[in-house]
Amino acid sequence: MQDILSISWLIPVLPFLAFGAIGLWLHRWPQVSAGVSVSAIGISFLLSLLVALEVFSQGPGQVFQVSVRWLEMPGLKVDMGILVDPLAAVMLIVVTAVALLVQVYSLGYMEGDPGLASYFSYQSIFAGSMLGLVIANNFGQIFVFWELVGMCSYLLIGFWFGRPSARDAAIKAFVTNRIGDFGFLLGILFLAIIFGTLNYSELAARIPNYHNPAVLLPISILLFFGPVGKSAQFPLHVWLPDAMEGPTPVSALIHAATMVAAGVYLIARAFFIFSQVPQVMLLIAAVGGFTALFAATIALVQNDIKRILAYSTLSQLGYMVMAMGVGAMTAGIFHLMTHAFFKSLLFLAAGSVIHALQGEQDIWKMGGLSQKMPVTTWTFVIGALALAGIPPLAGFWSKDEILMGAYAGGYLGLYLLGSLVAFMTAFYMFRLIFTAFFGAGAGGQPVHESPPVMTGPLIILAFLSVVAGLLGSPLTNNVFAHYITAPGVAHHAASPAIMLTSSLLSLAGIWLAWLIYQKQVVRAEDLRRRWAWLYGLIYNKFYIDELYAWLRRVVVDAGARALEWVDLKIINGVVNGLAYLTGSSGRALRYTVTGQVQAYAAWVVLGVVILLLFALMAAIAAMV
Amino acid sequence: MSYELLAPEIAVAALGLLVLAIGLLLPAHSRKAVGYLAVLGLAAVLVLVIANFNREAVFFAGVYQVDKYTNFFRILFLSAALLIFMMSSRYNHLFGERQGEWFSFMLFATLGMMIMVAAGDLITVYVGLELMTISFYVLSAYLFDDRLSAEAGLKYLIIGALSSAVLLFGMSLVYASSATTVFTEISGALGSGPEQPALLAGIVMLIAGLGFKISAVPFHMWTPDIYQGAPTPVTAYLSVASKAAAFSVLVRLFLSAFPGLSFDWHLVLAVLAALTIVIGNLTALPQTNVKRMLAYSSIAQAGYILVGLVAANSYGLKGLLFYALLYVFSNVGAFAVVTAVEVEEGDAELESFSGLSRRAPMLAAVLTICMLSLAGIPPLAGFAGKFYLFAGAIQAGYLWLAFIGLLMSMISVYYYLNVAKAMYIGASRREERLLVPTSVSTALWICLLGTVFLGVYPGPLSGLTELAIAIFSIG
Amino acid sequence: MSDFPILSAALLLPILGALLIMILPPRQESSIRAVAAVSTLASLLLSLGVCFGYDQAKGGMQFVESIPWVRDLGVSYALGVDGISLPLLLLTNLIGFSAVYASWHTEERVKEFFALLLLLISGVMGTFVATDLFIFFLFYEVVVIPIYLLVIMFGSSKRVTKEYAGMKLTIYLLIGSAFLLVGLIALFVKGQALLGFPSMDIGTLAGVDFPVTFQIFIYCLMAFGFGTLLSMFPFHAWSPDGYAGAPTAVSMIHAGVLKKIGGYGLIRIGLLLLPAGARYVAPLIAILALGNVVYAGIICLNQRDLKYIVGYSSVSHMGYVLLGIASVNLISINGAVMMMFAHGVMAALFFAMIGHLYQQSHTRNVGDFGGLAHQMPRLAVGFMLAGLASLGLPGTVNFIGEFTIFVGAFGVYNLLTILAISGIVITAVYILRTLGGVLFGPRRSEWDHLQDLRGVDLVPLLVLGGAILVGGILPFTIMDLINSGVGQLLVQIGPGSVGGIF
Amino acid sequence: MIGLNHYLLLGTALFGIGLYGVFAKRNAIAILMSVELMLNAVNVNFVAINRFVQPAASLGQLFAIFVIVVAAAEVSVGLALIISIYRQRRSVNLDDFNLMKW
Amino acid sequence: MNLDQLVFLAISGFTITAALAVVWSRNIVRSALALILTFLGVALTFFNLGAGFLGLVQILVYAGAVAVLIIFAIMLVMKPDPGTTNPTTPSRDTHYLGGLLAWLVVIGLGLAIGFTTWPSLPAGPVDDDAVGALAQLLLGNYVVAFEAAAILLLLAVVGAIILAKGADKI
Repeated sequence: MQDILSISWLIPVLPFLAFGAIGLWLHRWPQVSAGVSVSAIGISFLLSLLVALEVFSQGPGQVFQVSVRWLEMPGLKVDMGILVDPLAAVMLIVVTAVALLVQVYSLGYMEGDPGLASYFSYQSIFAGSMLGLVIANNFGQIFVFWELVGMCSYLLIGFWFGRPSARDAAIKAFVTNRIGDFGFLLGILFLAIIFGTLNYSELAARIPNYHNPAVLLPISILLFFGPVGKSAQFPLHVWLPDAMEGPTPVSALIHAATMVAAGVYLIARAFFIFSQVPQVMLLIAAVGGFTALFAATIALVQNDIKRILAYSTLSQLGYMVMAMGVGAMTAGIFHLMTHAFFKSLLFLAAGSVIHALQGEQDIWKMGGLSQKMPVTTWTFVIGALALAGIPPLAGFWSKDEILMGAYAGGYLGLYLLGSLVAFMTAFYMFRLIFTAFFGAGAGGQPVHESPPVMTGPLIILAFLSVVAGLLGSPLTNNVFAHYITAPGVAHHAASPAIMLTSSLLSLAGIWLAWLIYQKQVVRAEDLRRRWAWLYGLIYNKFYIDELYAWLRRVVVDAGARALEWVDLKIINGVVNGLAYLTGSSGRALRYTVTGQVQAYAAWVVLGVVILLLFALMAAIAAMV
Repeated sequence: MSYELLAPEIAVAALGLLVLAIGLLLPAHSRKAVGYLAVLGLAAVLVLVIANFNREAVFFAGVYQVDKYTNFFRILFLSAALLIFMMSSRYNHLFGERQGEWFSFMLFATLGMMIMVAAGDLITVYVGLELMTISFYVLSAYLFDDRLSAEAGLKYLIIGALSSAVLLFGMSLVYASSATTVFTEISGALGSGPEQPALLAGIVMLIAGLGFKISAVPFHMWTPDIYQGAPTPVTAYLSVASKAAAFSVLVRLFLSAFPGLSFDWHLVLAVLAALTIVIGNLTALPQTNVKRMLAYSSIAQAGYILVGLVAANSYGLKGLLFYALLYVFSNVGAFAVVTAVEVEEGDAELESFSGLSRRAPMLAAVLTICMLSLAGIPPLAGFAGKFYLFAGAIQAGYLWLAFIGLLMSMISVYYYLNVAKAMYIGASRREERLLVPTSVSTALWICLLGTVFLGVYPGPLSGLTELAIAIFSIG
Repeated sequence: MSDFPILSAALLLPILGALLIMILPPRQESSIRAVAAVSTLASLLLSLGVCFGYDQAKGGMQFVESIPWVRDLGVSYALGVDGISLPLLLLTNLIGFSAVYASWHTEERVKEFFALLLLLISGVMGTFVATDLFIFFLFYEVVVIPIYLLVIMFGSSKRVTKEYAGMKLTIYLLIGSAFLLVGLIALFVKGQALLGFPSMDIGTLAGVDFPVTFQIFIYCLMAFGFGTLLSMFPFHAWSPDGYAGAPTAVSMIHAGVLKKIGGYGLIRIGLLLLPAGARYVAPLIAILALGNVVYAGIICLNQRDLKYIVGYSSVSHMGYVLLGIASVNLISINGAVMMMFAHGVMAALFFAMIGHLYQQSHTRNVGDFGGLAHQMPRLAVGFMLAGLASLGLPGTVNFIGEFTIFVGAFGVYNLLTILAISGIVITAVYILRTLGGVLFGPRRSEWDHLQDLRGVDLVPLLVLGGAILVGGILPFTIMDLINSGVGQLLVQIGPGSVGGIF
Repeated sequence: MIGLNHYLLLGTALFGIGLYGVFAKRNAIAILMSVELMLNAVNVNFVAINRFVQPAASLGQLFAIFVIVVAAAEVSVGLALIISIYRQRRSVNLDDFNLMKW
Repeated sequence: MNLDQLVFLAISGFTITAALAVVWSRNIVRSALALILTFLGVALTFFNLGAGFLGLVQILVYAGAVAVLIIFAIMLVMKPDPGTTNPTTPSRDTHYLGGLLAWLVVIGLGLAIGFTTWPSLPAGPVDDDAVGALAQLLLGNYVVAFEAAAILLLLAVVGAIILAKGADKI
């Protein structure tokens, strides 16, 4: 079965081929394009399954690695390679599965869109890039696909390019990612310079023995820039909520499996570096934890169904990153996986709602959907429950592992923070559900359940959201942690006490939401009015976007204007000034030619006089 | 002594007299024919010189020297005259019935130059120079009803006579210091050691006197006026040939009469060259009359050529000769176009060239290419010439001069391109095509091909210059 | 066939084409275009043939031709290619070929246009294949005048008039070349003194051990001359104005290849002949390079005219090339050469697209456009490809260049490189803003009449876009070639460390 | 004892006076006359040098003869030019002759 | 003061005075007459230097031909009021500048000459057959110059005629 591993390079390549075929040739037939795209990712999914089976059958610690020469010169070697180990295998499955389902769903969601062919080609390249990133065996390659993922998100977020907001969101996403990539690239350069290789296994062999551990500090901080951008951690989180401007399936893809997962995955991949530097680990945990709380806070007050989900993603990403930081890498990845399933489920279900409501996204304008769209509603509820961490759904197990990791790692503060976030999560999710699905019907428009091509993926994802968590639960003897591990990763058996507390907190959140939004014990409106300034602050996302916009306007754009002024007035001014000087000295000299022949004669004689003077001086100098 | 080597001078003199006589004899309306005679005669003399290029002889104890150096310049003068005769075929109508005399004066000027280059003695140099100069006084004023032409003639005469006097005074001091006027004997008589003040004064006055002819700054002020006022073919000849003649004398003078001078005449000439290049180019910038612009440009060109003498080494002198010859092609080519336009439009203002590329693409192309060659843009001849000149200068340690020279030559592109701009994008006053007679277009083609060929493949000419400067003992 | 002078043939074909065009009657516009297309295509095919025929294992100068030319100057008509010049030769022909198609719709004075264009292409090509200083310089300046004429005859006047732009460009470059020429002549003279015989052969002069102070002095001259051509900060002022004034084909060739002569010269002449000087001055160059990257990049943020954006951005990108050159090591110089190739195809593609747009809309102001992807999807693809390449996206050849330069430079100038890498963020901002402004947003009906790329218009997109992607996806195809050249060059100049000037 | 220096100084003085005339006069003919003074000064030099430095050969005198011949030719051409320009402008004042300048 | 010096001083004084009269006179006719006197003074100098033939030539050519030519020309272009026919330059600057420059040249040349030690002083014996020697040179080593001078004279004559005749008959 080694064979299957050696053709695992096909997993990322197939979607790329689909992209190429659609882009160059098939785009004239949108349906064919869609078919090709779905088939490609479907085959990739099957291959991933086979690969995963093979990997897991070999047992933990087995790494399959092949490289081909890509960019090589003495002193620099970037290969294109594949590295398949349990971590990669899990990610492959998650990515291909979610991508496949999203694409299938898109067949229904995007039906009739004039840009269908492009849409599927972007989907393909997005999936391909992500898979390439997952399967990469060195930092050079991961950077290549890392950037490509960024580009794809740009294309997909801006898919409805006719909308200025979509355009701006796409640009924002790309640029924000670029800022992270800037640091990431520097980190990679450091690695290349100091260790002379970018290959994971070679680095892993060298780094623990490196004689000067101090250099690892800047390297790992710089490397962490990448995840901060890509996984939308504070302060580079601003692009993610705006990324809602893309079609909803795209949001599902970005938020669940591709884009944002890349950052977490990178931390896991480079865990052998990060784990060498405790300070950075602390930093990672702190950033993750802060993001989790920060985003959850914002999610409490949002009205847009997708935005709520977006902030929840931010918050959950914070969770994962925090997990990495506290050393619970396994838990982080586990949460990544479960989150991928239920978050894509939530987005797709939300998409189904939006689709049915002709683009309406405000939860206050929804309501009473549970009767009209039962499948959507109940899958959404399953997803929300999973997200809220209600046992025995997937989210419960993964979240608990993270909390356990924090607690056991001695990060009591982070543990408390995580628990608080769990409570908030449950609250805002059920605020959404009670309002949008169970509240009074807002409009009288006819609403129909989505077609099977859309509900099918919802059901599958709902199923996965229910069962995926079992892989990491004591029920399966923590099979997940058995395979997904790394040196320095502590794994802690789940503690019943923590499980209980977190479950209770989640339930409390749901209960509170029920009280406020279903029973209307207190009117949300009153709360809002009473805490108007706080509400305003949170609702406006703590004015971070405005701060950045202000910075851009005041620092960047004004700097650009200032430098342009310098260029036009000073640099060009010097050039033009020299030209002018030359020209005017010409004009000045011109007027020495007066037309008076005697003046000419005077010049001649003046020349003679000067020459005579020179001759006399020379003669005197020769004599003395 | 093989006196047949003097045949070119004799032939040109005879041709001049013949043309003069025939011009007077022929009826007024058919005097154009003397042009053909002059062209054919000159061509024959040119062939004669080329055929005897390698034959050398020293006449009259060094007073008159026919060597490869002489022959090189003879070829230069003769071909310049030939090209100008060809390109002026339509312009000559302006001279009316005095065409015959015009040709003969041009031939006498040529004779004067040929005597100058061959002369190995101050007296002969002086007489040759005056023969040339006085011919030019008359030629400059040859457009009799033209106020500018007469003014040009008078100005040229006054300032020319003044500089002749300066030159003569210098010669007298040199003569006083060495008791001889023959170059080869001067170098023997001076010996070594520090020079007497009178000798140095004499030398600088020689520089000043000849500097007038090459229009080196500050002896250059006459140039634009005379070039603008004189009939265009005369201007062309004045700019290429009389300048080359003066250079040929300067080189022979400094390298065979004053070879061992401890006085740093290189520095003097270097300063003059730098001034000439800078002022010539700068003053050309604001000009709006193409003829006058070319006059200033020719001042600058003289500066470049002078660099070769400053260096006074193999590359420098080769460059000097090379440049002097390519200058014939490039400058005559440029003036040929100016002549053609002037005949058509009546003046040489920049507006008259506007839109020329549509009316006469050939003329526009030739003028552009010739001017670019003057600016030293490869692959045209001017570049190769400048390369030699400045290689010489740098070899002799005059890096600063090379800097100034090359920098200014790039600045000069500005005013050349202004003309090109007018020709290529300007709107022309008239639309009909500008017809060019065969003789003129032949001259244009020769200039064009010469300019391009010498730039692309400078090898043969540089070989020739190497032979020509072999008579001087230089490093 | 091994004796066939393939380089000369590639070099002379466009000249022959130009001569042929000159004798064609002006009315025969389609024949004129055909001649231009065929001669550039033939040249492109020949240079591809050279690429495939080049023996990388052997390395060094190959396809050498040498004919003694001017004996007393030691000049030979000597051509040859190695791993450094070959990509640039290919680049020239790719762009030259595309430029012919990008200007297919030229209506006025077609004859002059294509004749000058072909001369220009030949001239640029010549600089890359010449192995003799004299011949190199000859070709170097041959290109200036055709460009001037093309700009004033076919250019456009926006912020500055085309006359001003053309003259500024010409004089600026010529003044730079004056310094260069002084340096070259001094090199020649000194070389003659040390060798005992005159030689302009780059290979021969490379064997001469010039005194260090001499090297430093001459390298400064070269850095000014070539730096001006490469639009090194602060000598870049000609570049944006020049591109803005120039017609499409000229912008393509100028930004695409002509600038690269500067970088090529700094490597081939500056580094090979004057290694000590190059290393001494390198830190200064690196600082100026940072000026390019950051300064020009930031200015881009405030540009509205598409050509100015690409103009300033090309100034910015040249900073990377300079940084690579200034780092003087194998990786960085490999990267610099790669970057030159990459920027060449990218900038040419950009200008081709802008040209297509401008030709129909007569405006280049970003604010005037919007949503063009609705009407012109293919043009949008071209713009996107060029834009993404410009910001160094992996998968495009530009990424390879930038990445390699960063790796090479990082070990030499830590801080400078970090600052220079910030350029990738700046680039992303202005490129994305531009693309967004032009292509995306609501459909604007006033541009409904615009024709998308079709027929021959697609040639530049396919050729240049293909080059961008092939080089980006399979970088070893080009990089191995470059490495074979740069490796030998670095062996020749021997080891050493940069610095000294500060 | 009168030596070469004295004669040369005489020549110099004449030369200077001629030079002054060239600058100071307006009439073109007067300027021609001044130039003649300068040429005569040179002739004085030549003959004196011939006498004191090289009495045996007559190079100086020969030179002087050529100068005289050339000067005569120059004067005749010059006067003809003056007459010709006088016919056009009714003036021989050099100040009036500045149609071409700058 | 011996005779030599006295004669020299007398002739020099005469010549220089006459020359100054040429440039100082306000009447062009007087200037021309003074010019003739100057020519004569120079001729006397030549005689004094033992160059009798040259003195004669000087008188013939200059005092005779040239002066007459000049006077003819003066009469052709004469203005009615002879007192203002030979004005000095109106611009004071040119005037003074010219004077200054002339002085500078004189001083410079005078210094150069004064500081020079000449090869063979005092005067040697005078060649008896100066004319013969001159003829030898003219038709011997300097025959080219001689012929050129002949052509020059022809040229001058033809040129002068053409110029003086002007454009009347075109």
